[in-house]
This record gives sequence, structure tokens and C-alpha cells, in this order.
Amino acid sequence: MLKQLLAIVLLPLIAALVVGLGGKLISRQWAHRLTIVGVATACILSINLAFGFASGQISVIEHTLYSWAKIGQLNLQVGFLIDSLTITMMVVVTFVSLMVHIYTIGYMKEDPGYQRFFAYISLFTFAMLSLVMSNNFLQLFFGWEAVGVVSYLLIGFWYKKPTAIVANLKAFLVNRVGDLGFLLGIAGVYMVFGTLDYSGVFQQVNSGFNDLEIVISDTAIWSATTFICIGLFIGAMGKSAQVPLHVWLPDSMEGPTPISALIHAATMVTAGVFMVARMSPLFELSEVALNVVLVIGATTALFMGFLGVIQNDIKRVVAYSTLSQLGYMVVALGASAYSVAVFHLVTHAFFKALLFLAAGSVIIAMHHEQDIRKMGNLKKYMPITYVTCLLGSLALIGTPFFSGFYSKEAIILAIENSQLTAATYAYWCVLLGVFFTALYSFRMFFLVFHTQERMDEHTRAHLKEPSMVVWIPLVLLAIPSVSISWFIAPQIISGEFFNVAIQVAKSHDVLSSISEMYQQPFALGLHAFITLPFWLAVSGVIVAYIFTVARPAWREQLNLKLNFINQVLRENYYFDKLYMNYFAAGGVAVGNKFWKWIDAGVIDNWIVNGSAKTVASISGQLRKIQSGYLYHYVLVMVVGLLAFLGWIYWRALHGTV
Amino acid sequence: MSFQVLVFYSFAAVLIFSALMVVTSKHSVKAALFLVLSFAAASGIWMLLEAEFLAISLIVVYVGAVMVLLLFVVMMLDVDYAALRQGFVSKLPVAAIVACGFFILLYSFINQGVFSDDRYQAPPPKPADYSNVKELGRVLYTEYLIAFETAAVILLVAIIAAIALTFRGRRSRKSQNIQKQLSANKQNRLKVLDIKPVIRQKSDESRPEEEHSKDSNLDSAESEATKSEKAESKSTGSDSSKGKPA
Amino acid sequence: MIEKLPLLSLSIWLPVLTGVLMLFVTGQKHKKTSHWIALIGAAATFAISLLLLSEFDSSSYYIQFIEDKVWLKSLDIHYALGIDGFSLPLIVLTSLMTLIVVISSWNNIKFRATHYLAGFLIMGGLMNGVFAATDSILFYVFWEAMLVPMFLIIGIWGGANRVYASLKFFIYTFFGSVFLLIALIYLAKQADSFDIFNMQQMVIDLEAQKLIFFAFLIAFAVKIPMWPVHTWLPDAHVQAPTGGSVILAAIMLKMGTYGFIRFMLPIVPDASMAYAGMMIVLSLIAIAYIGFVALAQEDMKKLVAYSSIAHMGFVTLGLFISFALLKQQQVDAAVMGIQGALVQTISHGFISGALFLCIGVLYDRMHSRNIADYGGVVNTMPKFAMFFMLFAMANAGLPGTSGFVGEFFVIIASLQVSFWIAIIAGLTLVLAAAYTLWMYKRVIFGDIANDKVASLNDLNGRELSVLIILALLVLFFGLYPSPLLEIMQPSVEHFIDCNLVSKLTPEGMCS
Amino acid sequence: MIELADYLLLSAILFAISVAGIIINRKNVITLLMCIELMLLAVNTNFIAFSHFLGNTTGQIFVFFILTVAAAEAAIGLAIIVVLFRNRSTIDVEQLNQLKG
Repeated sequence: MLKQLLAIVLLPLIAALVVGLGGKLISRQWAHRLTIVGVATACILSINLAFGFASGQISVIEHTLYSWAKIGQLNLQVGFLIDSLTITMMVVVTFVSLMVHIYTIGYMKEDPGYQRFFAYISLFTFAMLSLVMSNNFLQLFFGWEAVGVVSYLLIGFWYKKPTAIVANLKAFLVNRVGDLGFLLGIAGVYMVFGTLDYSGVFQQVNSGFNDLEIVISDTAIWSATTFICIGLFIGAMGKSAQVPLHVWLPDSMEGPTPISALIHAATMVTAGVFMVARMSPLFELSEVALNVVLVIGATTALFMGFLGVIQNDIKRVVAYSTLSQLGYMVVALGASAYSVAVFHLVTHAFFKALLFLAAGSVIIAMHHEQDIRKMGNLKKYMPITYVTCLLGSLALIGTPFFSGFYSKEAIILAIENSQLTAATYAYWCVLLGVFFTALYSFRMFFLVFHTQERMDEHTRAHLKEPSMVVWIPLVLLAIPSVSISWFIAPQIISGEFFNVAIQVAKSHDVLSSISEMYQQPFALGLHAFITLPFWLAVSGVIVAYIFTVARPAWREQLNLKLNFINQVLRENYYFDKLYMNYFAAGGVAVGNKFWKWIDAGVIDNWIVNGSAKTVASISGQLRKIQSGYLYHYVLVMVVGLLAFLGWIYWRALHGTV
Repeated sequence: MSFQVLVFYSFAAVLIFSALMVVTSKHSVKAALFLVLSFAAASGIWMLLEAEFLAISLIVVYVGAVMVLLLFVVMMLDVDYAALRQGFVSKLPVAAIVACGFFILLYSFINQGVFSDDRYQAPPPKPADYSNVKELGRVLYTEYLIAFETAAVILLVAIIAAIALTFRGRRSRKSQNIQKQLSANKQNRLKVLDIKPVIRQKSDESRPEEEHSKDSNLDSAESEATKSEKAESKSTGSDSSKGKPA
Repeated sequence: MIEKLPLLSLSIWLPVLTGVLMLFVTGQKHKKTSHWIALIGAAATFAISLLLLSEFDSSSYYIQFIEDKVWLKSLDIHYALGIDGFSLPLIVLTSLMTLIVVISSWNNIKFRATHYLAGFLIMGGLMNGVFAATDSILFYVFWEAMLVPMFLIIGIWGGANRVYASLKFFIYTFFGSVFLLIALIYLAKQADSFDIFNMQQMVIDLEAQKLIFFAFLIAFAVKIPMWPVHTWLPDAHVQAPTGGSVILAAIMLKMGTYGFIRFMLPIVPDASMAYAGMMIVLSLIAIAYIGFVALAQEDMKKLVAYSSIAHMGFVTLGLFISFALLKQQQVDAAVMGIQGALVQTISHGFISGALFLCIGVLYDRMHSRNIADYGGVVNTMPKFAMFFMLFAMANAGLPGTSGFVGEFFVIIASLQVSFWIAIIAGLTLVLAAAYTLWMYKRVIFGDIANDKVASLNDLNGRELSVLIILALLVLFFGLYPSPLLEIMQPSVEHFIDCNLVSKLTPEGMCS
Repeated sequence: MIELADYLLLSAILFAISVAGIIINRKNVITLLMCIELMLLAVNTNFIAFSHFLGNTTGQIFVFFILTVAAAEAAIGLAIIVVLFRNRSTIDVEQLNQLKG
């Protein structure tokens, strides 16, 4: 078993190292052969393991590899914890990664950095696997940062593109802000539980422990568990791009499309969701933290959905859709429906990867043109992409019987049942979000595949379905996008599948009432036709249809009417401006002032060189005494002698000698 | 008033007078001669104090050697001594004040009675066969032997130093005169000749030729000048024929 | 056989003598010879340090490899050497970095290369002496002597403003050392011995402790350097030649830490406890304030120099946070703080050394340290870009690199004391990433900025080998810091049990 | 009889005169040298007077050495003056201020 696990983790790493360090020794063919073999093996082994879990043969595997460091009682180890949650992630990660590997062969065909790209995505797979398979916080943090680094490298893959290298820096830094919270959360875990192993922590959670108090200020004294949860969640906000740390995700679209699918849709950005689900025992302890999670998630879900409506870059539409869907997952976490969050994570991974890859396919066909205003009527040229993209979009908006429907419905139902303070707000957000999801998805869909052709002649002449390596992953992803829920929904919602990995407090149990419904997925699908979310989605599609296909002119008019809102949305609620102009530029300016005024000005100029200058000026004055004239010296000497004698005499007179 | 008192006061008077003359006389030769006088008077007083050997050596060493040397120097140097007396009058008050200050201070010390007669009785006169030289020699060659030898070495050093300082070497010696080298400047190395152009009446044919010749003149002068400068600065080694203006 | 050799003396005097020998082998004709002598000398020293490492008994806190000869009988000053878990890693680090510097400056120095290398060998030996000396005067002699080669290296082979920088470096550090000497003499009079370990086991009243504390502080804080006595470092780094910067950052700064651990904390623990708050605040200023300052730098070396100051802030924070933790009876966390500080010390040696080497690689080719002169270097130097990325990430404290370990421990330990200390220390996560990666972006990424960049050559074999060694070390200690921690663990525990106890009364002291 | 104080007074007068001489003859190096000789003379007189009244020859020994050193000093001083004059064509102290700080 250990060998299997090691193989899953290390094969992608080895492939990445060989391809990455091999340089020109590894040909293009061997680059993708090696990495694909590595990832495919990992994928097959993961699926094999997953069957073990599904059949109930295996429940938990915990294995320690080596001791990273040992300080006093604290033993920091590197090891694996494999349970149903982990294996779900492993399957998703390796499967999507495999698809992306295959797809990349076609997408990056002409890129000079072909080998490097394969090395990176293989390395990413390793990092992501080590994140999800970790059995302790330290390794989790390692994976957490490692995926961040690979993401950084991949966003800046085209390093000659100025926007790309700004975007990757931004992504890394914003993630680092989240990681700061994450690290403090880990420090809190150590403080309260004295260990960083999951098992040790959860054991204490179950058997009782001393909650400490953390003094933020005189008036704000937090319970340590709340502190830990919020700290960890800030980390999740960074990685899963929740408001207000979401700004990096849209910009990350500067990277090649395959990694947008792999990292910025299916896997890395869901690490936050995974992590919170993993920490469910801790989060259950803190109602405050859950409320925070709920509010952040709901806000992200709705407001990022708004932004999706006005984007014109095909990838950005999908990116904002991802943000919004991540918001949905986080809402589910906040409502203590962790398994639902993971459920949505899984379905989302498939259909969003599908959408991204479809978008990539369109981009290849359009010769790297990403503006949807310059597309139109592509269904004529690219039937496979058209169909798969339609399936993905339908899954995304929650059309009954599609995989996305079951997960999204579960989220809405869960939040409806939630008793938390912020639940009402969250409920309305996610409900409205459904409408906007449908609106932006189909706005893009119609603009790209329907309506009249707006591309130039040259592009039109070359429009065709890309090669097989590109569309096979689309098809392979379309299958789970449609159907995965039919197989896994009942087990997940009933809590059977995750019963070991996820713990929910009795009072927060929002799923038991709906698990009944989920036992018959087909009936649930039929039932959906009379529910509000369905009709909201339908109205979204209709509105999209009116504004894009039926009456395109209305769009212009509406834009004019809602100029202000439009402006705010185009500026991403001014987040970017705030961060760039105040935090980034402000930081540099503050640094500059510190340097010029305090370091160079006060310390160096006044104190250091100042003392030297003072000595120099004093001696400059003193040296004027040194006239060089003999008789001056003589006079001084004589007068001095006189004074000295006088002093002795005076002392003698006063009898002190 | 015994004979000794008379001798003392007369010698003292001479001493003070000659000392004053040393200080105030206009000419250094005069001052030196009065210095000789004051040494002689002092030697008399030392005799009174029964320091015969020192009194004699004062005469021999100072009057005989040092003062002669001094006179030599004073006379050898062609100095305008009058010019050196500038500020004589203006400094007089300062000098008087300082001198009076010293005197008053020392006087009040001495007049404390510490050195009065009842404390320091004058010793009885030494017998006639007493030899001050023997006495001194005994101490000098036993207790102060090392100091004495050192003094001898100091004198030797002084002799050598004086010679070394003043000796200019043989005339025929070719030595490097560093000071001359350092004080050399551009002007005395390089003479820029201001060659005036020959101005003739304007004539169209001759003009260009004229200009040309002028230019070449200047050019050659300049290039020669730089050449010579280079040659000079390269120091003596380089052959001089190149450097000289043709 | 090996046990009988005076290994410590060898590790000190072998490089010194080699260096002195090289001073006689001069001239262009012998350039090759002298280079080889330097390489052999440095390699032999490194081998000796490895021998020390293998012979060292890491399960005990005792001073090992003791050598003790009377040096100045009338003053009872000994030539006494010995190492424990604190000094051993530093000696190995010193020997390694000296070797690396010798390799890396193989061809770069044109002017009196022999003397340059000799300077490094002599300095390496003297620095080993600093870490090995157990007699305080011997320590002081090495401490001061080592300034001289560095002063010369900066002053002779430095950049345009080298004289100013070398003087500033010398006067700054020398100013501090004078106070050290006074304190040592006072302590020696009290303890009636110049032996450091006797000084550590001595009752001193609080007033005296405070005075000694400040004397030590001035001496060691300048070396570390702590804010606000740090301004010599950027100047020295900017002007120093590559090798000088490497040694300066990798080893010389560590001597400040070592001084804290060897002298200040154990000898005057009560004063240290009393001023722990102040020291923590200074460390936090170093971390946050200097982080911002680094952000504004336009000169690569200056940027890395400032980042060194910020990273050394973690060392002092880790050391002094342990006092606050001991007050709260959290011994484990205190151990963690000190271990974090020590790991940071070692790892910063690798990382900053490597960064300066990287900048040196660029400087050799472009003769500029200005960030603005670069851009798109990755296009012409992809291998270099890879290594530079690794070290930049390590500098930003990426988990999996050694830069992370120390910071992680220190931040975790500091949260036990106060939320605010932890969050300000944690700011480095953002700031270090910001300044390092922003520099990386401007230098490495982008399209080729100018013709000079276009004509760059990628790393040659020599540079590659040096960077590979450092990269492996950075990764090794990031992925598996346990060996390093194990060497130091007994010493740290002994340190907390015996050295940090109150020295106001004789009770509680270990004999 | 002549007391010790008388001798001392005499040398005090001599000393004061020579001090005054140094101050007023501030430009002429040769006169300065002569004033110094006078000063030494005053001091020597003191020594000898004490030696006489205390009955101890040590004072005379001192004078002996002082004389030796003074002779050496005079020789070298004069040599310096000669060299000085040779180089600067003057012995005016006012122009000898090269050591001005």
C-alpha cells in the first residue's frame, strides 16, 4: 500500500524532474510521454484505491514517512493520511491532470517551452497530491505553498508577456497574504493542541481540550479555536480566491489555458475548500468562524457572478464563473455541509475543466484570439467543442440531471436548512447567483457559438476543429460532467462516504433532511422542474438569449443606462485599483520613505556620518590654534608655566600640601 | 660687608646687566658678546659657591666653544638683524608683565623663609687641599657612569648630526635635487612661443598658402612642445635629441 | 588516529598558513599555482570540518575536541578551543563557504587574485577560530583579527565607493568590539578566569548585568546587524566583491548570533530577560521596517543586503522570544524559538551566500547591479534563471527550502507570546516574497531588455557546480532539517536548563 | 653672609630676563637660542647653590650633564639654523610656519 501511495506522489515528481532538468536532452515526444505515463499511473492507482474505499474495504490509511524535525514533544513528520476525502481529491486531481496533460500536447504544440510546461504541470500534480495526502499541517502548508509556486511559474509561463509576469507576481503575493493567515492558524493549532498531526488534533477535539484565549487587543479576546479557524480560512480565501483576496484569479488567465483548467479551475483553487472540509472538526467548534465563512462565500458567489456578465475575454468569463462557483462551495462549508462542498468541488472540477479546455480549443482555433466579441457562430466549424461546451454550460447552470444540478441543489437546500445568523443572506445570494450563472454562461456560449460571424477573413479561413489530443480530453471530461453525480450523489449526501473524514456537530446537521431526496437522483431531477432555482436558471438563459441572439442592440442601450454599475463592474469593484495603487505602490512608497528618510537620512546622515562630521569640525576649529609660529607656542608655554607655578603657590598658601 | 659679599654683588650686577644687554641689544654679535660676559660673571659666582670645576668648564665650554660657534654663525649668515627686531617695542609690555609675573612668583617663593639662613646654614669653607674635581670625578665615574657615557654618546651624535646637517657634499657629486624637481612647474619646462603670423598685403593667390604656413608653424611648435614635455617628464633616461625643438 | 589530531587547531591554522604561504607565491606566472594552492587549502579545511562533523558526538551537550594550552601565563589567558552543537554547524558552514568562494572567484578577479584568495583563506581560518575559541580573549583576538582581511577585501577589490564602505564597515564593527573587550575584562576579573564557561556560571547582580548586556549588545548587534545599527551592511555589501559579500552575509553576520548565544544570553540572562521586550521590538522593526526598505531598492545587492537584515531579525526574535516563553513556562516553545533562530542562522548562510553568488554571476557579465539595467535574462540564461528562482523562493521562505524552517519555528513560537508579534513577524511572508520576486521579475522575466542582456552567456561549469551544491543544501535542509536540529538539540536543551536560569543567585545553576 | 635666598633670587632675575627676552626677540632665532642659554645658566646657578648649601655634589653632577646637553643642543641648533638659512634665506621665525594646522 505504501508503495502505491509513494508511486502516486513521486511518479509525477520524478517525471517533472527528469523532464525539467533534462533540458534539451529530452525531446518533445519524450517530455510528454514521460509525464503522461507518470500521471496516468498515478491516476490509475488512485482510481484503484478509490474503488477500495467505495466498496468499504479500506477506511483510513495513515502512514509516516520520516521525521522532518523533532523539538521537545513536538514531532513534525511527513506522512500520508488517506481517507475518503483524500481519495476523492486524488482521483479528481490525477484525472483532470491527466486530461490536461493530453490536451497540452495539442495546445502547446508550437510553443518553445514545451518540455518546461510538461515539467511544471507534472510538478504541480506532485505538489497538489502532497497537499491532499498530507497527514499534518506542516506538510499541508508545504503543498499549499508548493502549488502556489508552480501556479506562479505557470501563470508567468510566457515570461515575455508583461501582463503575465505582473499577474503571476500578483497571484503569489495575494496568496502569500492568505498564507500568513494560514500560518498563524497553524501556529494556533500548535498553541492549543501541542501537535500538528491531524489525528492528534482531531483526537483532542473529540476527547476535550483546553481552549485558550488569544488577546488581539484589550477589548478583543478571541477563543483560540475561532482564531485558528479564521486564520486557516484566510489561507483558504487566498488559495480559493474568495473576496477580498480574489483579485489574482482573473489575472491568472494570462497563463496558458491548460493550466487555467488544471490549476485555476479544477484543483489548486479548490484546495481551500478541501482544507476547510478536512478541518471540519475544528470549524464545527466555532460558530463565528462558520458565519464568516458563510458571508465571504456568499458574497463571492453573487458578486463575482455579476462580474462574469460583463467580461469579453472568453477565459475571464470562465474565471469569474470559477470564482462564483468557489463561492458556492465555501457557502456550503459555512453551512457545515462539508460533504456537499466537496461534492460540488468534484462536479465543478469536471465541468469547469471541460469549459476551460473548450475555451482553449476555441482559442486555438481562433489563433489565440480571446475576445468573444470577435467570435460567433463557431458551432458550424467546431461541432465537438460546441457540444461539449454546451454540456459543460448546462452542468454549470444546474440543469436537472446534469452533475452540477445535484451539487448546486444540495448547496441551496443545505443553506436553506442552516440555522446560522448569516444563513439568510447567504441563501438569497446563492439563489440570485443561480440566475447570473445562467446569464453569463449562456451569454458567452451564445456569443461564441451562435450569432453572426465577427472574426476576420484570415481566421475564418483556418477555423476548424483542433486535433484529436485536444478534443479527446473534452469528450472524456464531458462524460463525468454529465453523469458523475448519478453515481456518487446518494453516498455523499447521506454522509456515508465521508463519515470518517468529515465531522459535523449535531446542531449544524443540515443534510440529514435532504439525504432522503438524494437517494433517488432521477426523481430529484424531475422534482427540480417545479423549484425556484430551476426557473431562475431558465430565465437567465432566456435573458442571455434575448440580449445576444434575439436583440443584440438592447445590450448597448442597457450598457448606457447602467453606466455607473457597468463602470464599477469593469473596475472589479475597484479592488485592483485599491490594491495596486494603495497597497503595492503604497508599500513601495513607504519603503522608499523609510529608506531615504530614516535609514539614509536620520541614521546614516545624522548619526553615523554626523558624528564623524562633528569630530571633523571640532578638530577643524582646534587646529587653528596650531598657528605654526614658534613664539605663539613659547608664549603659551610660558604663560602655562606661570599659571602652573601660581597654582602650586596658591595651593601652598592654603595649606593643602 | 665682607669680601665675598662684595664679590657676589658685583658679579651679580654684571651678570644682570649683561643679561639685559643680551636681551635688548640690536645686533646679534653684540648680544653674543654680552652673553660671553654674562657667562664669565656667572662663572665667578659659581666660584663663590665652591664649584670650581664647573666654573672653569663653563668658561671653557661656553665661552671658548659654544660662543665662538655662535659668533661664527651670526657673522656668517647674511641676515638683516634690524629687520628681525620688528615688534620689539610692541611686545615689551607683554614681556615685562610676564617677566615680572615670574619674578614676583619666584620671589614670593623664595621669601617664604623656606630658604632662610637658619635653615640652610652656609657650610664652612672647604680646606685648601680640597679638590672639587676629584670629588666630582669620583661620583661621576662610579654612580653616574652610565649617564656619563650616555652624555658622551650624545655629544658624539651632536657632532655627527651637525656635520650631517650642514655638509653639502663634494661639488662634483651628481645627486638628485628633489626639491628642485618638485618645485619645477610647467612654465620653466615648456616655453610656449607666441609666433606672430607675418601679415602681408591681401592678395588672393598668396592667402591660402599663407594660412597653411601659419598653421604648420603653430602645429610644429605645439607638437615640439608636447614632445619635449613628454621627454622631460620621462626623466633623464630618454634621449634628448628628440625633445629639442628643431 | 584522528582523535589525536588537533582538528580544531588544524581547521584554524591550516587555511591561515595556506593563505600566508600564498602571499609569497605572487606574480602572473604563478597565478594558476596559487589558485590551486588556495583550492587545496580550502578543500582540506572543509574536509577537516567534515571530520569534525563525523567525529562529533551529537547526543551530548559537552564541549568536544578540547584543546587547552597556556598562552599568556601572567594573565591566565589560554589558547583554549572546543566546540559544541552551536559552533559545529557554523564551522562547517564557514569552511564550506570559504571553499565555495575560492571556487567561484577562480577567474573573476584580475587584480592580484592571489592576494584576494589568500585573504579569504586567512579570514576563513580566523572565523573558524571565532567559533572554536573557548577562551574569551582568544575569541576576541579572532573576532578582531578577522576584520582585517575583510577590510582589505572590501577596500582593495571593492566597487567605486569602496573606501567609504570599508571604513564604515571597519569603524562600525570596531566601535562595537571595544565595548565587548571592556565587558570581557570586567567579567574575567569577576570570574578570575578568561574561560567563557566559567563566566557563564557566575553570580552577577542585576545592575552589572545590565551594563554588560549593553556592552555585549553594541558589539553583537552591529554584527548581526540589528536595527538601527545596520547601515554599514548595505554599503559594505554593495561595494564588496562577490566573494566578500558571500562571506559577509553567510558567516560574518552569524558571528553576532553566535556572540548572543555564547556570551550575552548565558552570562547575563536576567538582564536579557529584562530587556527581552526591547529586543523583540527591535527584531520586529528589523523584520517589517527593513522589509519595506528592501522593497524600495534599485540595486540588487542592496536589496539582498536589506533582506539579510530582515532575515537576521528572525534570529534575534527567536532568541529573545524564548525568554518571554520561559516566563510562561513554555519550555518546548522556547526550544523551538532558539532552534528556529539557529536554523535560520545556518540557512541564511546558504541562501544569502547563494543569492550574492547569483548576483555576482550577473555582475561578472554585465558589470551592473542596477535592477533597471536588466530584464529578460531568462531568455539568454535559462539555467541561471532556474537557480536564481530557487534561491529567490528560499529567500521568500518557501516551505521545502531551508529558508522556511527557521521562520516557521520562530513564528509559531512567537504566537504563544502574542498575536501581534506573530503577525508582524509573519509579514515577512508577504514582504520577502514581494521584494525578492519583484526583483526577480524585473531582472529575469520579460523580453530581452537591451543588447547587453542579449549577449549574455549561461552559467559555466564552475558557476554551475557551486550553485548546485548550494541548491542541494538549501533543498536538503528544507526537506529534512532533522540532522541539523539533532546536532543542536542537546546544546539547546542544556542552554535552556543551565544557561538561561537566573544568575542573580547561585541556586539553580548547573555546575 | 650671602644666603641661599640671594643666589636663588639672582637666578630668578636671570630667568625672568631671559623669559622676557624670548618674548621680545620673537623673530630672531639666534637671540632665542641665546636666551635659552641664559635660562639654563639661571637653572644651573640654582643647582650649584643648592649643592653648595646642602653639601651634596649631585647638584653639580646635574649641572655637568646640563652643560653637556646644552652644548650638544647649541651645536645642532646652530646647524639647523645654517641649513634653514641656506634653504629659506631667512631666519625670521615669522616665516617659519609650515606646521600651521
